[in-house]
Amino acid sequence: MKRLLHTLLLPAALFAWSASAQAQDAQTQGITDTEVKVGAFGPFGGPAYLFGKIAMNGIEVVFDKVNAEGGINGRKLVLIREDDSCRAEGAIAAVKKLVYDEKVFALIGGACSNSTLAARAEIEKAGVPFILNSATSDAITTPVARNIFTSQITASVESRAQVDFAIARGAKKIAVVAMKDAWGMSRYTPLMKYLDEKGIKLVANLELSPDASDATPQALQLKAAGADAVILLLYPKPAAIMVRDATKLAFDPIWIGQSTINDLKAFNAQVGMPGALKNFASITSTKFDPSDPAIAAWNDRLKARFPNDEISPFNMYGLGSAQVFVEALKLAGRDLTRDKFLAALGQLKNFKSDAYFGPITCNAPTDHQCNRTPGWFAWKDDKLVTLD
Amino acid sequence: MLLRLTSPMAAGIALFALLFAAPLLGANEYYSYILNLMMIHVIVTVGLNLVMGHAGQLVFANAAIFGIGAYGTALLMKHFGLPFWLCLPLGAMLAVSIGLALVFPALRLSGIYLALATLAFAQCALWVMVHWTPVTFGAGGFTIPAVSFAPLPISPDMGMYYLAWAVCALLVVLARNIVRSRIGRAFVALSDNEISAQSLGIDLLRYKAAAFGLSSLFAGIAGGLFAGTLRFVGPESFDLHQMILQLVAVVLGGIGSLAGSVIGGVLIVVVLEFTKATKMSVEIVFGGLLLVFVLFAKGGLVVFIRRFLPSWNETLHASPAPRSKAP
Amino acid sequence: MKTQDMMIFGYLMATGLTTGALYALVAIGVVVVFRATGVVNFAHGEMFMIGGFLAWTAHVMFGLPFLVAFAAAVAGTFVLGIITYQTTFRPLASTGNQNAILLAMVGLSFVLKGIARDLWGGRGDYLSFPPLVSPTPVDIFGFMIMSQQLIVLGAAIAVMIGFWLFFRFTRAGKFMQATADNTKAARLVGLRVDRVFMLTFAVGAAIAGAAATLMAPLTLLYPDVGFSLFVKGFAAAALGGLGSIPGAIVGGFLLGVTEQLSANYIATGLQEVAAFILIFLVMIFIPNGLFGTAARRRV
Amino acid sequence: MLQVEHLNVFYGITEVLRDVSFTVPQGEIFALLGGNGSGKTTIINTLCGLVKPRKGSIRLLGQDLAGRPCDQMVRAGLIQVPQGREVFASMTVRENLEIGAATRPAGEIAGDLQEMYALFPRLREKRDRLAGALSGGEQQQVAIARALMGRPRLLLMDEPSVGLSPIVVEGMVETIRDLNRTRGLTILIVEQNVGVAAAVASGAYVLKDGEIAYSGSAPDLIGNPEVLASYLGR
Repeated sequence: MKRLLHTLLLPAALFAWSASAQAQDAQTQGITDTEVKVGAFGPFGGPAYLFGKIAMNGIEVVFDKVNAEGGINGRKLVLIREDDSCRAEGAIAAVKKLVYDEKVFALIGGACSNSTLAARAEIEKAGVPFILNSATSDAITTPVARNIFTSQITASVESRAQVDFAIARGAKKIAVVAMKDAWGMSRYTPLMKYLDEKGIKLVANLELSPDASDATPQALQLKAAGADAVILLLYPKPAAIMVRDATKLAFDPIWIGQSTINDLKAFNAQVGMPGALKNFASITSTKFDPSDPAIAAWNDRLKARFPNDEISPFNMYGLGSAQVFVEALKLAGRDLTRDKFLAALGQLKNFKSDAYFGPITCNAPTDHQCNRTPGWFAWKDDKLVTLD
Repeated sequence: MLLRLTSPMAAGIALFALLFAAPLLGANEYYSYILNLMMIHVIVTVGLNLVMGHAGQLVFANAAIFGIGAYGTALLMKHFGLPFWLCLPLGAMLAVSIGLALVFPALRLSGIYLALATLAFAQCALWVMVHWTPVTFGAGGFTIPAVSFAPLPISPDMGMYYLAWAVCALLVVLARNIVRSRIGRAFVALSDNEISAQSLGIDLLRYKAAAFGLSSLFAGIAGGLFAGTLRFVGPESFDLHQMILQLVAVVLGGIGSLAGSVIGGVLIVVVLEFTKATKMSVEIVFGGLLLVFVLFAKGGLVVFIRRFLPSWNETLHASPAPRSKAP
Repeated sequence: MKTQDMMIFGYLMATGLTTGALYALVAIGVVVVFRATGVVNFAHGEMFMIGGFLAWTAHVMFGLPFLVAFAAAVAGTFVLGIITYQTTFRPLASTGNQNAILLAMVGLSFVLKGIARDLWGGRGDYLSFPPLVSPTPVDIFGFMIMSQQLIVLGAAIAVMIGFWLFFRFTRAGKFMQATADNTKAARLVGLRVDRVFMLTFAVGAAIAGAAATLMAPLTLLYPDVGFSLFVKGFAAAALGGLGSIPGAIVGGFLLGVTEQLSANYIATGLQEVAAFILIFLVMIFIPNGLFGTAARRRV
Repeated sequence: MLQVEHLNVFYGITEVLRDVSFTVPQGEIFALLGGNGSGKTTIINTLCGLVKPRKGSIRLLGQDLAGRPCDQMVRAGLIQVPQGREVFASMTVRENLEIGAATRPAGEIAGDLQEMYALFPRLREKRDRLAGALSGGEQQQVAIARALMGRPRLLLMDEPSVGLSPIVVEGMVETIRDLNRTRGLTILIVEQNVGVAAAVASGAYVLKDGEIAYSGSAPDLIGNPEVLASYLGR
């Protein structure tokens, strides 16, 4: 029995020893004089690959450009990608692999809210700097973890902006149509909270499945409730069906989308009804649509590097976060450690990237949500226009 | 106690010895985590094989039962602040009670009907996880605190690892004894032919309940360990992807083989990591494995092992031809 | 208020019937295969999905006329049905092990989904398919109905009639029916039963391909569309007794209407789960479907 | 007409027919008799291709057909009227008959159909009824007519009297004789009902445990109490 106890305690003792050894290396893990290893995790396939693989392509072209220009302080940036399949167990595995096996210096990524949230404890424990670039759930960055920052607009910022937009447009009867999946709930909860704060009572609070091919009941209920503004917590496909079926009933309130509906040209085609988008506005965290000449140079790099992947607004998610990373790395200086990097990142002020709509400002240690400026897009005369 | 040191058993002991030693021999946290997932999948696969292989009942709800075990365990911790060691068995009991409810369709249905009815049940269970927000925290899932193993001086991760190790070893031994017992033989009779099984005096209700209860117990415990290891529970962990993972594990190792279940449980985790690392499509790899093994290697990998290791003397209980009865 | 309630009910019924027609088409494909072979083609949804993508490729990518796209989808899924038969049913049928056949089909369905994702998945999350007719809704007795929905309803009925004629008047149709009725006797009169089974799988899949092309403008296309439609189709088929084509049609309409009504009058969240609840309840309590075995008579 | 030589059939590892040889001459009715499990049905099923023999030959008009699949046997002219009728229950009488001609070009069917109606007037009356809704005797007529639609050279009948009332059996015996007499059809009939066999057959074989135990003319054989006692269990 005594021996058994010893055998049981041995691994614990060893583990404690190895953990302390790790802590010493951790500060400079993944750094040599010539390179910095950076890990990215997100889905490579499946419905959410846009937030994973496509965003990573954006990171990659920024790193390529930096490397072509000689790197940062003489160090080339090496991106190591891991597939998390958008699943909790996958994200934990990916993070552990990147941190303990690949021994990266920092992480960029996090595509799906649930899987990234699941990996948060692991990231926090490992102390590895992490810049979140796609998932919008607030729970990943609040409460604040010392080493976790986001360069993406969070769900609560967007939800508040949606409500404010409705009020600013004079809406009196606001309704919500939401998906009740992980993504939808991460927005729905802060939205309800904010509506409560504002004392706004919804005239209709409806659900639509991501797989829905019909939204007539929802459209009828919205119309019956006389909603003048409808907040959509929906992916583009159900949103398109919602707008289509409402238009069919000659019901056209102010539609208020959010950042997943960021390709309004494709969205207009999915709705497939002329004029359906005349009262439609959507949030964007990025500045440009893919066809904008202002980012032509980046698009050319993307096309050259990833000829098989289409240029997408989601490339911008990776691009912006990578630029934030590069900026913080520059500021952290030559004698790079994780602490120095985190300090530099935490003090970013008004950093203007090529991708994000607004500037990036991190207020460490109280607030690690560094992007608070949503932009508004609309579709006018077959063109994307920015609203003020 | 007399142990006949047969080949599958020797291999099993060696495997568990290796699993015990792996963290001591310097497996980093990533590998420990992967090994931990392996042990959890071994438990699930052994349980699923009892009902699917030995008793010949095609159940597509096992991923959901696994999820119910995880939710049960984690929700009890979250809502009532109960300790993990208490929540794990309670969560498993919840999984068993819901798994037992599936006996009633199973008494009337078999084959394709049972498979699709249980698949529908699984999707309903997922829907409840997503929509019963006040209790399940909805689609966004929820986190639970790290499981403390105080007063043992062992980190939560290592604690979960060795807990999974001990539970897995225990359940594999339990399954071995069940397979060799009267219950195990009754399962096989059931899978061969329900009507003749009845005429042999086998009580259908009791043994189907035993098969479903046992597989749910295994899945429920595995779910609790899964929740404790991940410290996060969300509905998408228990969807169709999880279902095909479990089906592949059973078929890959060998339908109706305990050793095969252990092999299958270990291998799917390896294959999954390999697939992701090589950027292959998880769907094509796992769907393809299922298709290829069902078509060309019906007995699974244990058949190959038996061919090359004459001392591999496990009796297989693959049901030869469970025909679907009309509903 | 009364008239508005009537109005809402009318809309729900109209939409329920159009989506129901689609479910019925999917269900017919499931039933055709089930009647002949006694197995449910688990990969049926993937036939639908790939049919839709084939039509999209022909119509949107290559700009071919809609009818050509329709033919391409039907032909493509016909071949896919043969592949399904060859890879799952034929090698395992002689063992009589239905569990193995079903597992093989589950495997195949994942493989097809993965292939579709590789081929068509990397173009954004959903592909849109332009409607065939003017997107302006038409006014029928005061109801605004999308022309596309009317087209779907009409085309679905046309496809149903087409298949009825096929089974009623063609030799191939009768051979399929005879094989479904009594496989041993079919063999004894000299039918090549394996060929008939293959044809059955192919025809079942082709129906899915036709349905997909009609529905693509309404459902939009993505690799996961197959499973959810398979579930709807299977629920409709189960409701009708699995072995009956009229049962499948009625089941499809019932499911379409039930979804709409439960979404409107109970909770919108029920829309996605109604089919599953229905399957579970029908399988347990009325496994012979609403029409019992009596409905197993002819198509 | 039909020559079967050294036929061996196995189910798995069990030998169910051992070195069976027999002949059926053109234009005759022969009977295969035997108790349960003697292998009668296996012979019929081997003749029509449902079961593959391991060894031996099946010659119809000199052509060896052993091991061919069902459809080729039917095309060659070996057509079975199965035990228990096995009609297509959910299809009409007419459709049943049409499918009986599955191996023949569609254009040739109409004449044969009229011929069948002439042969079985009941079937004309009930041609649009579902076969499953007919009486046992009528179903037996459907089964026979369906087999005839395939234009058999040798008609195989597996226990045609099972499950039918004595009066119906009598009518059926008449039909069988009639088919033989007026159309010159060669028939091999498997029976447990010795009376039926005696009434129609000219020659007979008795099977026991998968072997031909006795052969001879039907009246001889059936008049022989020893044969009846030892082989047919009477």
